[in-house]
Amino acid sequence: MATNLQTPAPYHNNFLREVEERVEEGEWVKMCMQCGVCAGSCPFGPHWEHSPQKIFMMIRAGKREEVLTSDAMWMCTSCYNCVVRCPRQLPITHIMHGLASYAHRLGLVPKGQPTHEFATMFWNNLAKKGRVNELKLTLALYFKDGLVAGIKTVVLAKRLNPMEIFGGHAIKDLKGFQAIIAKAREIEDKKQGLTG
Amino acid sequence: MAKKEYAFYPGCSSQLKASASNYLTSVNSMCKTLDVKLTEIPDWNCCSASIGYCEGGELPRLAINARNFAQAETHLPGQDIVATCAACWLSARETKDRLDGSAQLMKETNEALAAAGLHYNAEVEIRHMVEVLIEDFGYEELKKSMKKSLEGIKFAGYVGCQTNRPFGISGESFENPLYLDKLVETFGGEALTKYDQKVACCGGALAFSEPEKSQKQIRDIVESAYDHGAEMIVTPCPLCQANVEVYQSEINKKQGTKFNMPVLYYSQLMTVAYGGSMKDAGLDGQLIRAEKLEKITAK
Amino acid sequence: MTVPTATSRMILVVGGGISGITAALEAAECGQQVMLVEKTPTLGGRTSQLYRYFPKMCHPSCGLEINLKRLRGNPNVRVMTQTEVVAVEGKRGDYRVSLKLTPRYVTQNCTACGKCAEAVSAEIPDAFNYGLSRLKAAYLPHAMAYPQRYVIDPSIIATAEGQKAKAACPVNAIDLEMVEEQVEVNVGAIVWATGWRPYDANKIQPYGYDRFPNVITSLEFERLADPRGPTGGKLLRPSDGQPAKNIAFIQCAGSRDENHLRHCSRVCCMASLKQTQYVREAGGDGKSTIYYIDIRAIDRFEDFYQMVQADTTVSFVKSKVARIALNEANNNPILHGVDTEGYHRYANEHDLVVLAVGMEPEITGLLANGGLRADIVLDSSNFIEGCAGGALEAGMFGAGAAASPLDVNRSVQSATAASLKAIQVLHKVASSEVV
Amino acid sequence: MADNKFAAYICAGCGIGETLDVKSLEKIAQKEGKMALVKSHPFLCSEEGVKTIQDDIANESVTHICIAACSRRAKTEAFSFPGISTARANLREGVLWVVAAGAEHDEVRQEMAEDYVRMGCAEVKKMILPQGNPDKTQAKNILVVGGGMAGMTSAIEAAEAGYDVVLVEKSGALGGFAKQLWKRVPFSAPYSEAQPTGVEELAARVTAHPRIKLHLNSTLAETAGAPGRFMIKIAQESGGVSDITVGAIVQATGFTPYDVNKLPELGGGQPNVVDQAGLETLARTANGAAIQRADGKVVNSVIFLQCAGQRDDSGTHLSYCSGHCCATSIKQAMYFKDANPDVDTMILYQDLRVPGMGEDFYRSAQDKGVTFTKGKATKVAGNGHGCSVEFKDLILDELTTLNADLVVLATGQVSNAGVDLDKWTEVSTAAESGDASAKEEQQRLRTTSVLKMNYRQGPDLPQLKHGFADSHFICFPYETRRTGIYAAGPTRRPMDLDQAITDATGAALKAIQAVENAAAGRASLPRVGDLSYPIVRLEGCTQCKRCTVECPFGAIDEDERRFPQFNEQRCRRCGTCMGACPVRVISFENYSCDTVGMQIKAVNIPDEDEDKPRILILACENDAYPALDMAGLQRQVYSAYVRAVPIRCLGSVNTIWITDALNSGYDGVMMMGCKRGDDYQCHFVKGSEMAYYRMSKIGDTLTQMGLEPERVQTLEIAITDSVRVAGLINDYVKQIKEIGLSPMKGFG
Repeated sequence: MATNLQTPAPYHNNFLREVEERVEEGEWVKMCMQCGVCAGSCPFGPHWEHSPQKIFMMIRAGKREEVLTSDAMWMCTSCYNCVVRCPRQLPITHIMHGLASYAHRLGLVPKGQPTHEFATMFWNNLAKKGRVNELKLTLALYFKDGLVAGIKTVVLAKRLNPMEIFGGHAIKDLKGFQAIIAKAREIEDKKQGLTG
Repeated sequence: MAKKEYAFYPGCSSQLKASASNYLTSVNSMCKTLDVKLTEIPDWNCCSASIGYCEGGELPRLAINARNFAQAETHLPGQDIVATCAACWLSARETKDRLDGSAQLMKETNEALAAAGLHYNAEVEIRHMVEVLIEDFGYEELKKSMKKSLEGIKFAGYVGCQTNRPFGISGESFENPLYLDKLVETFGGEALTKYDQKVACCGGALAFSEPEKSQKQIRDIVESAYDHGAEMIVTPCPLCQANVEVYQSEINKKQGTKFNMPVLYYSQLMTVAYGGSMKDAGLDGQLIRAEKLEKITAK
Repeated sequence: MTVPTATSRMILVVGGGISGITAALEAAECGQQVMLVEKTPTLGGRTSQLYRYFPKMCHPSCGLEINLKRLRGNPNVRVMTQTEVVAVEGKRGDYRVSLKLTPRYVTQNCTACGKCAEAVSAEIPDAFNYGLSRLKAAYLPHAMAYPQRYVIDPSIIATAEGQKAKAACPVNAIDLEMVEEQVEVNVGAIVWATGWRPYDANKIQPYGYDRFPNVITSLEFERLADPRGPTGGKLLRPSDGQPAKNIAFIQCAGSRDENHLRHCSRVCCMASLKQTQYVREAGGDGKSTIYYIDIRAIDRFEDFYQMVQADTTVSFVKSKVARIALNEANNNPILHGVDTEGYHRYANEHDLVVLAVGMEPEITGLLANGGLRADIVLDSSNFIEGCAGGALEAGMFGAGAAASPLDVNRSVQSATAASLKAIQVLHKVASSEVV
Repeated sequence: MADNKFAAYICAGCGIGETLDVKSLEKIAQKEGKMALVKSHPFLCSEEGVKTIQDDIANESVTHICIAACSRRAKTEAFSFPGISTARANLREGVLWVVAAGAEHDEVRQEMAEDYVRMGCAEVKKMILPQGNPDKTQAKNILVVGGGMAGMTSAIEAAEAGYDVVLVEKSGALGGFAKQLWKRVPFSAPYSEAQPTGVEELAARVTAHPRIKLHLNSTLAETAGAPGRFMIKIAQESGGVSDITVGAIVQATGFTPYDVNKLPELGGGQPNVVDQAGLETLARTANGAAIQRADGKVVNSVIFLQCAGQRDDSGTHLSYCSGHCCATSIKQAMYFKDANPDVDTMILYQDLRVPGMGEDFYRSAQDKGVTFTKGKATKVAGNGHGCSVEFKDLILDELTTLNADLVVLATGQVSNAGVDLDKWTEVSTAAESGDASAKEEQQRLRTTSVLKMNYRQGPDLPQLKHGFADSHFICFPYETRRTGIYAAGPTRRPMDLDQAITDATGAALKAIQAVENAAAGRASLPRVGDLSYPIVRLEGCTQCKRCTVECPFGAIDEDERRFPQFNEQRCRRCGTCMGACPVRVISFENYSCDTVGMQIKAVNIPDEDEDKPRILILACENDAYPALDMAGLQRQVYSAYVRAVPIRCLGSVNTIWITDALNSGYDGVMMMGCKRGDDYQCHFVKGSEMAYYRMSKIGDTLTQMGLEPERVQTLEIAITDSVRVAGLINDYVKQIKEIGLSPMKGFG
């Protein structure tokens, strides 16, 4: 199909189409009836500029730039309140995740979006060894922006072993694990038309 | 009753030497009493939690979860996968639902798994430890092995998000699930009847990236527990446990509160009720000591 | 009790609410023989529990009085209360219907003098007031109950209370030996007018109907407004009996929601608009706020909507309320949500919340006891669409709120139409007129 | 009436025997009530009690009975004696249950009971057993005006029930508006796709039906007569006129879409702007392929503007909502999507109104990719290639302008109900007073009439609101103000096809009922089955025309000498004419100036010094009287000084009753009727209204009699007012005592 990604006409369907085809669970966006229950259910609601229901309306209105650079989806705590209350049973959490991921792939995420950075780091951390090394993750964050996340106390509580920093948890078939990710990525990129 | 066997998916935080290792310890003691055999899924990998979406996208996330299923199917045939971590359980349940519901995704996922010579046959069931306790045993059955009562301790049953939504424990409501309260009462403890933060989100997913915002959540959760007269918080989720426990001191520092509310796992309560030692229950791993529970172990 | 003999030239109407009464009377006044069965002890149904109608603010009991007068004056209708359909066999023009008659323990002799109620001390929840009040276990269902005859609640039959009631009756109208009966009748056509029931508000967990005392349903609110209701017509909070001054009406409580009812229940918007006028008329400084997705005030009801919009005591918020929290200090519900028109977040405290609960077809009984046959077609919300095999073959018809979520006016139209359909069946069977 | 035999039966049950002196009640019935036979019974409604009455009827040839027991609303089955005139004296709900307990009230309680026995006897003395309207009608066939979906449905449904039908259609073919549709919205599960209209199939069945006679290219030239004997002139386009007689009429003349040219601000009249009807035409032409504009361009983007010229509070356009338009636009948007999913289809709405299962249809459209925007269009302008629509997005809270190839305006339904009778009355009054231009206007109006009735009250059905010929009553959607004539479909109320079909089926039943009632000489709603009818002594008539003017149902015409001509089959037995008649020549067999007047006179008025006021209550039998009954049922206590008489309607109250009452020494009169005004609740339309009007005139009479105006009260009492009514009575008694007792006592 000939969707023009650059200049979506207002209230015409091309951006909605783009979302339906390229964003996880994006085909649900059209089913929203603007009741606003998601907006009212989000614990971080007070902090973002666009509620999910508003994001969906913006998508229909063809506001591509504003949607993909919005901080809304980065505020999702995956609490699923919106999902269980939505009268149309939209998988809102996943749509928000999907939009975030899509914005990331297009490089449209505002610089320094903290959740974006943490999320990326988290994935890289797990992709490296197949499991998340909490200590490395937090220390990395520590050096990044001086966050003191009570991590020392956890160490003191002997629940985290500092020796983890050298080596630590890893899966045996790392090669296979990474091959799976690579293959999955390859298929998904093809689907999203992001190859080449 | 006959031994029950499950394919165990501990997850990154519950594995040995990780932040929720005390969860693992208490689960193991609890299972010992209940004669439950947990066998770790060989070479299991991270579920990518709910934060993995950004770089992980859709299919890679599904694929790495499916890898665990494939491993379980091959090495522990016929056994349900049991997760103790809410995030692991949720990611796995979601993956299973999505794959079972979409031939297309199933095909693509198996294409990816093939890269490591694996295949997912959609046979395995995904369950949370709490489901095992409630569905495979039931409160009455669980009570049978009780040695010590938790009498005289007021618990705030903090269910949080991910064991509760979107799937939840069957028969429970999203807004007012009662299973933690029922567990507490089963073992003689007192559960708060009114606890308005019961299903509030602790903001765990954004604890690092949006500390102020998530700490606001945590403050409400702890405050309400105090307001309603709780002495301890009990939870089924390692993320909730870690966040709510770890950040109290920081909130105290920043906001001058005097929080010192122990946050425990249901499995720790049960281990104590089953007569386990402080160590068995992983109470030694608490940042905020649960003295009242420790006393009971000493009895 | 004596059971009238039915013939295949007779129409059976199931359900004694306004749709059933209408279907029965319209046919009877065309000269047809009709049997009207109702499972509760009185005719009247849901409409008799409403205080007023939109948009005229007139009184349902006024229409009930006229209908009961029509009924008393018409020998063509035989009314059987406390009677349920348990099985239907046969075909169009010749149905054999099994009826279950549950005992009232009171005979035709009853003069409604009330002596039994005076004698009895046991109380039961008053179903007519949705349990908001209690009444004696020997009771008249409500002021306009038809038949005007007392009922002895089964709970006291085998007890000393039952004996007290029996002893108190001056005309020996109480028979504690009555037992359940099953009878079979032969009818030519059946009109299902089993009506609706309010959606179970407990299932709408975010609104805490089961947890918060001052969250009630729109049906309960009707009883509060009724001078003959539990509060003598005063709008009082259940928690402390204080007058409610700042009332929230939440639309689509269960309706338009795939977690509950797929359909729109049609009447709720108008019902809430009407109820804001109860608040205004209650005087004082009562205020109403309506939380809605779309206000569905169709045809000339729009005038009523515009009138309410102009009412300074009423405000509108375009929002599906996300959840209700409780102010534990004063039991006030706190509504959390977002006004989607321009996106404004709110946490509004009200002293009473009225849930405009949706309509469910009242057919569970039929489904359970096999009264509803496989050849009756239901839609995705279980409303009765009609018979399988097409309209021309049909001998059974849905009417009123059992057939679709309808307001009273449209229910009556639907019942009148169903009545003619039933008459056609008898006509064709009788005259073998084929068209 | 030599062979009349009167009997009174006094029940001692329900505590009457314990509380009242039944013996003295018997005496009163005998001596004052002049009853030939008087019996009391401990339990009159019992089988055995009823049998005593039946035996007396059989063996003692009793013809008239007065039953002194419970309210006339209770035990009706037990106390119904076919062929016997029966009056009820309300001792239980009316005395026992409302008068305060205790010995100190024994005297007044007994007096009250005695008066009710006197009244019952007095009433039955004057009652005549209604024989039913002697001129029984024959016609049982039904005329349906209008051959659209509703009209065809009424016709086929009546025919299928075995009644002959005459169907008159103005145009040359059946089908009406529905014929213009490409498809219709779904009526049944799964409510997801537009459906074929089925209009051809129905038209074929109607045409083929042996019981249906078709008159195409025809209209009505005149409607005369009454139910069971309507005389109709059918005028063919060709000029011919045929006369037929029918029993009842269904008017299903449909609607006209609101004129888009009245909506220039929304582009009405511009080439690339159509209304929903216009879009249907385009869709029919496309026949399932891509929809093209009139200029042949294939439409790639379309915007539907809901509520175009509707829900308008400015007074410029239609103020109401036509109900079907949201679903219709959804259906039409599907036309585009089904032909080509890439077409941009947007529906701009303020409230999306798809009640019931329409919600599934809405979901289905969203699933097909139809987008919905909550907003309000402010301007539609044509531009080179299409239209630009300026609107406010209410969710995003911003003004936007966007382009589309085509704009569809969802305009409303305007009823084809015919002449507005208010206008008609205005014009014809002017015409009667000789205004020439008014005469012309009257002629012009008459040509726009649908039914061309020769009724005094005008040529068409009364319109309720916004030009629709709807019923005023929630419980009784077919309660027409022109007996035997029923509106169906969008003529009655804005509606979609599904509702129109249901409505038309119901209307067919009511028409059938009307012919059966007329044939049996019975009344229809609300006094169903009433066999009494107004009888007028023309020799006494002064041709004042009040009865003809005030009849709410247009039942009374005037002959050339201006005498009233009663059309009994049109009559609803409310008695408004009886109340209106200054010379009291109108009466019913069982309800007359006498039956009520004698009750009033029968009451024993104590001397002034006894300080026992007597207050007459005239209570509407449908609301106020039941309210009084229920006050009793709830054991509300009210004064024993009142005497209540149930009346058919406040409109039937003849001022003579009031003046007689006051003359004979009553201290006050309470008239209790229904709510009046726009939301009137009177089932005889303006009974309450009339009473207020008439009482406003009685003031002078009162002052002439030297009485205070407060001595006559007119009240609105709802059936739910059982508590309130007791309070009102007690307050009024207090007020009367303050004013002082009537000086008229002893003169009456």
